[in-house]
Amino acid sequence: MSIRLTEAPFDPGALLTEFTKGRTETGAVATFTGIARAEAGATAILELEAYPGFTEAEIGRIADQARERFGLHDLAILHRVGRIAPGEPIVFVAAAAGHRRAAFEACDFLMDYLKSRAPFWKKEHGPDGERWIEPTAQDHADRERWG
Amino acid sequence: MSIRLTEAPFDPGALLTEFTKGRTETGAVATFTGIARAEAGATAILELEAYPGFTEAEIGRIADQARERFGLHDLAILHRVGRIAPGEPIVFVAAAAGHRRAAFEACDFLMDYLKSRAPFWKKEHGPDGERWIEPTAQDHADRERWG
Amino acid sequence: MARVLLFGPLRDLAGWRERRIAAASVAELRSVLAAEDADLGAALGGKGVQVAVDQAVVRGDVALSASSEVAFLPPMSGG
Amino acid sequence: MARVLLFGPLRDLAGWRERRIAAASVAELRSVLAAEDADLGAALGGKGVQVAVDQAVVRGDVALSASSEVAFLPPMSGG
Repeated sequence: MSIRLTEAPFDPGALLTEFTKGRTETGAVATFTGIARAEAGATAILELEAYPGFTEAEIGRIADQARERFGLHDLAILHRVGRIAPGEPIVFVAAAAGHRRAAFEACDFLMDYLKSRAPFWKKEHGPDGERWIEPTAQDHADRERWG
Repeated sequence: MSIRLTEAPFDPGALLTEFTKGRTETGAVATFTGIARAEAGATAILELEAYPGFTEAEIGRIADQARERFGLHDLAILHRVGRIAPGEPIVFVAAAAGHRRAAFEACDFLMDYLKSRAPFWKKEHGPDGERWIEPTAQDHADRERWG
Repeated sequence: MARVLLFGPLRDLAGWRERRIAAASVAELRSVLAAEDADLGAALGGKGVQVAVDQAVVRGDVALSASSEVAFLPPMSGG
Repeated sequence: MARVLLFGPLRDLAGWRERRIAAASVAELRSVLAAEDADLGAALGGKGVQVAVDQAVVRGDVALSASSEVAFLPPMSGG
């Protein structure tokens, strides 16, 4: 299991290559990549702040829940912090399981947590200045699906 | 939109790198990679047969449905044919959408179709000889979730 | 001479994958194949076996030309 | 001297991210900060602001040592 933060841009494909290598009993790997949207020019730069150590540990607790709940063989999470330009990946989640339903649901579950509850603070720098973002009502509703 | 069959082993990561490149308005990319399982030694080799031309066209019809139904920005499907060894990827599906729920559901939908209805014929070569495989009851039930 | 293709278990049963066979219709083609190999003839009419002419699935009888491609598709396994 | 960390909007409000401040408890630390900057003091007690001591979330008052790390965590944005 790998949970990491990075200040540098990353290639989700390189992570998937690494994650799938040598798996002879896994059957199913699902991934999710979140990409910073330009919102047709409205968002110039996204700034993500984490609390190093604390943030990885909190994500790790949810990752342990996901492993248990979905019977995962493995999972990997990489999250950007710092200043992120439109088109750059923000987050990559991969889940390996015996069957595809578990792998899909684990990614979905982890993303719902990451989008609404993970210890990040997010600021948008746009043409009208900067503003701190909070999770949307939809983000909260998504997370509540999992009980 | 890309729908291809290949007789050669492939790296799902390389496909994801290509698929995510230059997407400034997409937001969400979900993928699924299906990997041949060794089944603890019971399956030595999987052999997948397609009807070239017909198979891609049939998958394309479902891919068009998925684009419409989930409002996808793009999708890619690569499917192995021929002899596949344990640990080798069989299928890669990627869906790009504005938001993560649509991307996840599109991959899930496409995989349910590919596992139960796509024009492939599948044979397992194991220690006790070879046998043709049909979709499981679970595969059919999975597909029926989508109406 | 239509180009005839067999897939999956039908190919194993027949012992061939592709042949050229003279037939003016799918029905005539079925008769020719059944006369040669009764087991194959029965299998081609089996449950869930579809026929595609020029890569489009057809039902019932269809006329064939010399350049037709006829494929017998047993129940699909999925990928 | 506890190490005090502010995150997200709290950092922008205070104009600093990290300082060393002498305080024997979280309650005393809150008083020190409120005495310096009433707006910050109010924000630290705002809805949804959590406190972590040595990277574990705590509720109510907690004693601090010279090596404690105290973080004020405003409502999280998610990633």
